[in-house]
Amino acid sequence: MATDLTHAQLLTGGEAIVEAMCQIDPDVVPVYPITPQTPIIQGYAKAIADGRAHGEMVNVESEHSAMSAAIAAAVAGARTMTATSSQGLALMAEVVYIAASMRAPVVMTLGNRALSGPINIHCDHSDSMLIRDSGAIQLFAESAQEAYDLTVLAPRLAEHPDVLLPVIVCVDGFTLTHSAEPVELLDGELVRDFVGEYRIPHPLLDLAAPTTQGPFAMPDYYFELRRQQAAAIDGALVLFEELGEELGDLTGRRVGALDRYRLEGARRALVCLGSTAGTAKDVVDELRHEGEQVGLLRVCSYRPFPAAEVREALASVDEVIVLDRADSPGGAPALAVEVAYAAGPVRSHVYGLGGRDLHPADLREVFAGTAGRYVGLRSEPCPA
Amino acid sequence: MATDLTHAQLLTGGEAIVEAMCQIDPDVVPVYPITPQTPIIQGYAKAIADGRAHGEMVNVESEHSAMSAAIAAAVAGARTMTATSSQGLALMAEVVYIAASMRAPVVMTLGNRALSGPINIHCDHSDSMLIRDSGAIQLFAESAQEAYDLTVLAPRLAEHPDVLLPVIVCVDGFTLTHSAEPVELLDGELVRDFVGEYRIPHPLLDLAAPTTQGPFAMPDYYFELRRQQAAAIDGALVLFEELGEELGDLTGRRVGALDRYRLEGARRALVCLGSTAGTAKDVVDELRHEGEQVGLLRVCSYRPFPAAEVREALASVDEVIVLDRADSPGGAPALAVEVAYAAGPVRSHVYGLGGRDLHPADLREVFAGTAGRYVGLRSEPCPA
Amino acid sequence: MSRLKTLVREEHGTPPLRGGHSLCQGCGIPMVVRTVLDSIEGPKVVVSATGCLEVATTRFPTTAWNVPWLHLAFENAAAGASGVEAAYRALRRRGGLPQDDELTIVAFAGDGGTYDIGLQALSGALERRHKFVFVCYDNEAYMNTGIQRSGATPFGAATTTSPAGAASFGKVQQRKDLTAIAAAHGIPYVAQSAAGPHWHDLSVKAARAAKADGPAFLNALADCPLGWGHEARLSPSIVDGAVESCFWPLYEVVDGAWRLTYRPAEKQPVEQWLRSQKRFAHLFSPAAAETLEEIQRRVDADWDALVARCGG
Amino acid sequence: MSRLKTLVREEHGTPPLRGGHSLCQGCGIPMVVRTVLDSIEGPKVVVSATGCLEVATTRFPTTAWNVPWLHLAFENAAAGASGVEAAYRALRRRGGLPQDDELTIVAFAGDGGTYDIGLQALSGALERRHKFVFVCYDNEAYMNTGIQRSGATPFGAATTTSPAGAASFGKVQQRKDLTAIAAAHGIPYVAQSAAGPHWHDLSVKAARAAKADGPAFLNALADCPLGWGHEARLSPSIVDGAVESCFWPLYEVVDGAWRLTYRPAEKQPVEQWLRSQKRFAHLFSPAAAETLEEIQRRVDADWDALVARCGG
Amino acid sequence: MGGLKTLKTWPELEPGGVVLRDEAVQPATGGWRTGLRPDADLELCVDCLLCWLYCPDSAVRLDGTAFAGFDLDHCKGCELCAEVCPTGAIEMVPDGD
Amino acid sequence: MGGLKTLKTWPELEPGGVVLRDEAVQPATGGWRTGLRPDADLELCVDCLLCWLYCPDSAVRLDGTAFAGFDLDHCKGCELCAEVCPTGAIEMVPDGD
Amino acid sequence: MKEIRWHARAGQGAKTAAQLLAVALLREGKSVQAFPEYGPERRGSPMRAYTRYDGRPIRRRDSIEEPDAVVVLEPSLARGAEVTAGLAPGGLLLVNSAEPIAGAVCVPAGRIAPDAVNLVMLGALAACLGEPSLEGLAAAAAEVLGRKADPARLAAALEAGHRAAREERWAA
Amino acid sequence: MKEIRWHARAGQGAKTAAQLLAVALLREGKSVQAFPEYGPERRGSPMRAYTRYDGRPIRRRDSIEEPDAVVVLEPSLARGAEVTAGLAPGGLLLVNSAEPIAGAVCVPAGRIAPDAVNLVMLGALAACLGEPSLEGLAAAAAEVLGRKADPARLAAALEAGHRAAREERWAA
Ligand SMILES: Cc1ncc(C[n+]2csc(CCOP(=O)(O)OP(=O)(O)O)c2C)c(N)n1
Ligand SMILES: Cc1ncc(C[n+]2csc(CCOP(=O)(O)OP(=O)(O)O)c2C)c(N)n1
Ligand code: SF4
Ligand code: SF4
Ligand code: SF4
Ligand code: SF4
Ligand code: SF4
Ligand code: SF4
Ligand SMILES: [Mg+2]
Ligand SMILES: [Mg+2]
Repeated sequence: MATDLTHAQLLTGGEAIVEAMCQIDPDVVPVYPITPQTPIIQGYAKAIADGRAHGEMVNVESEHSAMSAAIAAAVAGARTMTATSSQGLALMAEVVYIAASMRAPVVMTLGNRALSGPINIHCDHSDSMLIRDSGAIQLFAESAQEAYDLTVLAPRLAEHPDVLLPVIVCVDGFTLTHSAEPVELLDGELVRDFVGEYRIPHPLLDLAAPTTQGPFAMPDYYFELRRQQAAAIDGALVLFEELGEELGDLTGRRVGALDRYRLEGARRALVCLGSTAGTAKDVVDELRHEGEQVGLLRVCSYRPFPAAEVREALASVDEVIVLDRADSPGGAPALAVEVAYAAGPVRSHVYGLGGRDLHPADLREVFAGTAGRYVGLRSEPCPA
Repeated sequence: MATDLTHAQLLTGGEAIVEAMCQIDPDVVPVYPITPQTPIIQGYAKAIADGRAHGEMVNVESEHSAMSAAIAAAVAGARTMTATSSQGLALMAEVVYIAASMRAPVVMTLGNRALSGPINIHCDHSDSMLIRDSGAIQLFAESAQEAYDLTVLAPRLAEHPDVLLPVIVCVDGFTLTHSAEPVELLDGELVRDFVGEYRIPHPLLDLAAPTTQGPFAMPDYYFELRRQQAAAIDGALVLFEELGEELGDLTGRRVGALDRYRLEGARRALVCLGSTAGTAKDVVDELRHEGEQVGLLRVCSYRPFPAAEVREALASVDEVIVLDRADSPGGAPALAVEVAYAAGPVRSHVYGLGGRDLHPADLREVFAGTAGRYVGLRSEPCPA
Repeated sequence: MSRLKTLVREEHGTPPLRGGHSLCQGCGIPMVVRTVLDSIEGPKVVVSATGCLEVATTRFPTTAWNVPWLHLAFENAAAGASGVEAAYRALRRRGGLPQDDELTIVAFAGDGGTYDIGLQALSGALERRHKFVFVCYDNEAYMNTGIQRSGATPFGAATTTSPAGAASFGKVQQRKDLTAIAAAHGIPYVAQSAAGPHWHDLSVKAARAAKADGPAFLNALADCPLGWGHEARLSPSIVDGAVESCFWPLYEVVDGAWRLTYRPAEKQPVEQWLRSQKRFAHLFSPAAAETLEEIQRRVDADWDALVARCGG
Repeated sequence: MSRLKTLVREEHGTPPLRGGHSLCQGCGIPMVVRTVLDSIEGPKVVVSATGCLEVATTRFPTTAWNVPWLHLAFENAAAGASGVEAAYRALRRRGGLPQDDELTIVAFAGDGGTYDIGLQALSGALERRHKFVFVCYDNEAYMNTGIQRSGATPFGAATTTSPAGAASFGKVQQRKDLTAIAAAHGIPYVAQSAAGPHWHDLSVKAARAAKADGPAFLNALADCPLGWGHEARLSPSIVDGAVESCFWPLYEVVDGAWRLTYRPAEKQPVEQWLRSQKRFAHLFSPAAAETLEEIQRRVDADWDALVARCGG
Repeated sequence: MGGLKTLKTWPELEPGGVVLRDEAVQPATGGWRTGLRPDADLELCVDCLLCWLYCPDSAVRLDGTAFAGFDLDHCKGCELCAEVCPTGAIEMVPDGD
Repeated sequence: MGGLKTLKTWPELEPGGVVLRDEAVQPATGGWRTGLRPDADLELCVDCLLCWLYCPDSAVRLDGTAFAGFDLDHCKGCELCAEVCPTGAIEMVPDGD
Repeated sequence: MKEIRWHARAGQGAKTAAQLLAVALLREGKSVQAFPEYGPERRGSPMRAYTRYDGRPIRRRDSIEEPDAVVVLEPSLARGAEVTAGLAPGGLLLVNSAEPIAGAVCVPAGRIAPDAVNLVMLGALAACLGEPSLEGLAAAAAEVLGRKADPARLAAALEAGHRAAREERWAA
Repeated sequence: MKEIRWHARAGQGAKTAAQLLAVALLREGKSVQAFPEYGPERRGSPMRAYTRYDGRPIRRRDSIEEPDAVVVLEPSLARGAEVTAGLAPGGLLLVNSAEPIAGAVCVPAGRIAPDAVNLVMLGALAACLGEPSLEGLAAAAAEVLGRKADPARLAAALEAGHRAAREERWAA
């Protein structure tokens, strides 16, 4: 942190996101409560009650309806935001795919939380991974500050005419949503200017030019429409970097697809998502200090996944170590396989499910190669 | 086909599965209709109406309830089967995870169909891929015959005390569910003996030993319970092979985790799931005949994924080519990354979305390296 | 002007749903759709649930819809309508849309998308009091997927998931009374109607629904020749049979007040109506005589209860 | 024997729900759960929806349940109960279970898991006529996640998603009348009751529900001191206030016949009841006077309609 | 599906598969008729428009509020119009004619 | 979470996390009391059992159908029993005593 | 390998005919597949079904785009470009039609047996292909439809078609 | 880096105290984090909150298991093993208690200001840690709670705690 934070506010990630929502001031916000997303929707409800926000908050009866109403509002012509977690995301999974395929630029906060069962309210990334094929953009925040920055950026990315896709800002449940940290907010006016007006090519409510939205497609066209969608998300990568720079000019901070931390000359590199990167940076510093050539690659843009950049970032590394905060029972973990595909042989670990913590000591073992496949689990034998 | 099929029956995959269901005669069958699963549930309903099956068919009001009722029945102590497709699977996704984590040995047919949007009723594997982290076992059939064989085998695998997981038999929609092929059925008595009695360690309806099923787990135990589940599905791999042999002794046919087709001395190998393998085998034969050293690895057990066996099967191959029948917009396709992780650098193609056909000519191009990333798509440029 | 002519005028040459779709010959759905939409003045936006109507009218890249039309999935027509309505309110408030000409949002779903998988989204939207008209075209089964039983399928009807056979007599449960369920939500307008010869009733109700100060629910019986098993050209008389036998009464509930909108001169025996449709054919075996009586008894009881509710 | 003593006897020393759970001090849910279960004779299996009751009684590896208990998720208690019931029927038929001692399957869900996200599964289970008792413990908000508004939250109540503030007066919609909605399903037994001083009414109804020939639905008001904003020890008087003001009438619907089971000697003004809870505190500002009147008007109208429905 | 190649490619499609009413071409469904088509005797017609109201395929043409024949490109030959015509003005006749 | 290491490992758990009632240990919640605990004057008690009925923590002990004191390991001190006792037999007293 | 495409309207029995052909060939030792094509169209709309058979095991599961023979059950469909699409120049076009059609073998199945057009055309097809045997077809029909219909009548329809095609081919 | 753990009952203001400490330290140029711990327990149950601060940027986001100081707002919790778990031998244990407890610094916050136990203990903690300044704490309290409470009263509670702890430490 190069900047002086003395005058920053102490905000939880949830509170910081509420501030961003008030500044963006979306038209429609359909939501259904679930821990750890609740501070966000409650904060937003309070902001409306206090006259600080002016959207239509639609308190739906389930997350399936939350996303359905969000898609409808977005394609109707209204800027739309929502938020959820875990079971909520699972229940709306069907419609998240539909949001992406209908090119509805809905912005959603995901307070990452473990999927049931057993039921658990704490952080892991299994919810994000469930919808990794949905076509929605997923950006992982490392800090409350970044949660704010990404939320401010999200509408621009979502609504760009070449993108028109849902953008999900993934924020580690509790670790970020409920922890207070110093956060610098932009001036509200500045945010409004940055975000601009909501514009989509064919609003349903354009009564003068009737459209049919959500048609049935047979094998003669389905593939083409899916391909178009894939092109849109692939194109979002460059755009994200550009918007990151544009926003960076306002904030003095940088957000981007990858966060390369001390990878110069690194012989071993860790790859991970989200708030764990902060802890990992500390460990990298320590090990570097001890003379070990290690580094970290944090993936912020998990979808679209910057495969070429990952390959290049890891090109001169001897060993790539991927940390997944979600398991794929009977298969290999999601981030690990993605990186393997991008960069060659990797070692994989699973950690942190259901809110289990990851400690510096664990990470030392990971780097040393003495950790089991499941880091933080009791009595997991070391690899042979 | 070594056997003489003259006396086989001409059955669609759907009909063959109905025959298997009548022979297994499950206790409870909660279902909700969706194309292309409908022939299965209609056939089963007719079988009950005709007195050929005796289960409780529960015509629920949505797929979320279908899987919920199925889990409840299975943990209560009743053998339970169900079936779905596409949006149905998406709507029940939340509870498929819960089925696996509660170790409910539900057997389900999945008539593979593309996920919306756009809405489409034809085959691809996006529905299977949506739940690839759920912890449920997924076995892909190549033919109607194999759909029958796997359905007969499924309860044994699901209910094995070391497994206790849902088993999903994946059957390509229309291509297998609605196409008639020769199918040899086992004698009903034989199937009943093979399948045996339903037994689980702690049935909810054991009133003498009250249990609490589906508890809340904090970070102190969640990870352990997930790890246990991962061990169960990993262990299912060997068991599947063993059961495949046991069933093979009755049928004279073989089912197993991998189907290695002319891989001896192959320099290039294709990897895929499901009915496409049949077409690919024809092409392999043709190319071999033309002197090309090619082979095919069909993955039947997609979950658990036989990573070590895949690695070994592809060890001496120069080029591995993976065909995915589902796209991961903004990421790499699911089977490709899985194989990459298992076996080193691969080339990937996406084909067949929304029922688009794959022709021998396409496959020649794939082998030749002249196909685009999306095979079968109009005007997809060739790789540079 | 006669009501029918006002419908014609509302279309001004452009039917909201045009020909070229792939619904069956003689399908009863389009008449419901056009009668409802033509009876509502001003601009309209349609939201559809998955089902025959949706699948058969929007095969990409074609469309049979002349009005703005939205489909998301099977279970969420009411949620989609909620989103459109919220967007409309927000944009109007911000001055982003024309301020005259009140827009009407009409959702169409089959019985499956209303009684069963779409009920929760509907109930939530009614509770939140979004201003929209939800129309269930009730053809008493999941037709799009091949005639499976739904919560609306009548007792005794054979469907592909409640087939008649040696060990069964068709559906074993009574149908859900969805109109009453909607009425229990305390919304300003609820009505039950039918297409065919009762188009006038349907038209009047659609107009009232659109003018209600909040959500309105219309349950319209729509004939499905394929699923019910009869010749397409007999549709009008078969829909009529449902009404004249009091199997499907026509009534409305305005701000909680129940009112019959049609009372058959003479109640027809339900057997007559059943006999006209193959889905009930198995009930005319001697073994099923009791089932037939049971059906008549239930129709009578329900009718009496309804009449009482409507003030006798 | 007095009814209370029969409850004691049904427990024979082992309460279905034991101490050691982590529900709030003075939470109103356990009394509903124990009164219902103790009033039903014979073996019972419980299915719970996600919510305070579930989360706070089953932290792995502990359990507060002495009866077999199942939880799947938030929205599917009724679907889970359907599955258990189907399994029970199938196994009994096959001789796989004892043939005496009819088992009762009881589902518990909060208002969120009943009025809102669990409504569809409930409605479907009622339509299919599974034999089970569904009990909604209605504390009028999503309490487990921190007091968000639900379909059951009364008009005007402040919750964290319908807060009171400069630009708002709490929830703007009326509550869904779920008991009436359940009754519209035409099931054999539906009742509305409350814990606290009306435990006797609840107990009698639970026993009747279990004996019904098909599905039964019980809607029991359960106090939440945290969410309603009052001292725990005042719960009995506050639940009583809801009943005595006719905000929460006690009645039952047996095979379609509506009957009041309690009629307050003198209807208390609802204001008194509202005043006892922080969630309504903002209504006692001068600016909200109209809202208060509106609430009283609505309570009166609903009560009159109910009395009429119950035959005056 | 040999004809597939002549259809539009993905960059040519509207985002999300939105169909613009003004550009969409409706398929002809006249080919669904199985030998019979409706034919009206204008002498008998009283412009009640019941045929218009009932036609599931919006295949009855109007001229203002007067009956103006059938759109045989879309008429599927269901016979409903003939059934409901109060004056018997509509008859089903062999399609070739 | 230093104490985590002493808890069971995954092979020791029942499949699916099923909790066997007969083996489960219930946590003590007596520590939730904030200074006051219920205390009964048996002289005044008429065994009406309303305290038993109302107690959210099943913390009223019975002997057959007679009141038999409190389970202070689980009583959270909510005061409901004292509130509903018709004879005033129950009083909240400082917890230390 | 031989591939047949059937054109009809939904409900006219093309799916059944495609399957009966497959059963009869199966009993003669052939490897077979039979499948219809599905879309959002309903009762009354044109539809297609397919039969594929070979002396060697069939494993491919792609669709049929260049059939060896096309059979049209519904006369009104016979003149569309759809029916000849993909049909090789020398390929067989067999139509239910009382009138002759250029390039097609026409059998007046609607006149021969209005209730069993599909069987008549199936018999005719067998005659044109030279396989399967009439007896085999009759047995297949009895096996599949026997519970619903009189086997003798089924056989008669098949035979009538067989004969008509033989005569027509002679004539041509 | 310094790590503080707060013990209290839900509703006693530990979360607020943890945050106020963080705000005051932030204003003095420190890097800070403040977070509570969440579980299925409800009103009345024991809970914990945490504050972490450092002169250098804090990036780690793991939980705090070996705090440098433990503050107990609820006297009845003071004797449980939970409060000392992970506390290093020389670590600070600061308890709201009118009675002395071995090894602990005790401040009778409940007696000093029953409505503001958390602020009294926060003041006391600052005295023990030597940071942040009382003025800084008062400013933080005014910033965070100023709209709901009288800043002067907040400052008074903080100060009373500060003084009490200073006296107690002298005495010890
Ligand atoms: C979640 C989900 N489940 C199932 C389906 C399959 N499905 C599509 S339409 C339909 C039936 C529709 O029935 P109804 O609503 O009555 O409309 P109808 O077809 O009768 O017009 C079904 C079961 C689906 N599309 N989505
Ligand atoms: C699909 C889904 N959405 C949201 C949640 C989060 N959630 C769990 S319990 C609950 C509220 C429960 O409210 P209610 O049913 O009234 O029970 P109560 O908490 O009041 O006892 C919510 C919103 C969830 N678990 N699953
Ligand atoms: S199946 Fe029935 S409802 Fe569907 S299009 Fe055909 S006639 Fe209409
Ligand atoms: S929040 Fe309310 S309902 Fe939940 S445990 Fe506490 S008192 Fe009971
Ligand atoms: S026959 Fe049917 S489709 Fe044709 S015009 Fe008449 S009503 Fe319309
Ligand atoms: S129904 Fe007959 S009379 Fe009426 S407009 Fe049509 S053709 Fe003319
Ligand atoms: S104080 Fe509360 S918890 Fe304790 S015994 Fe009395 S009622 Fe039960
Ligand atoms: S409430 Fe009072 S009188 Fe009744 S049993 Fe309890 S202590 Fe005795
Ligand atoms: Mg229907
Ligand atoms: Mg509640």
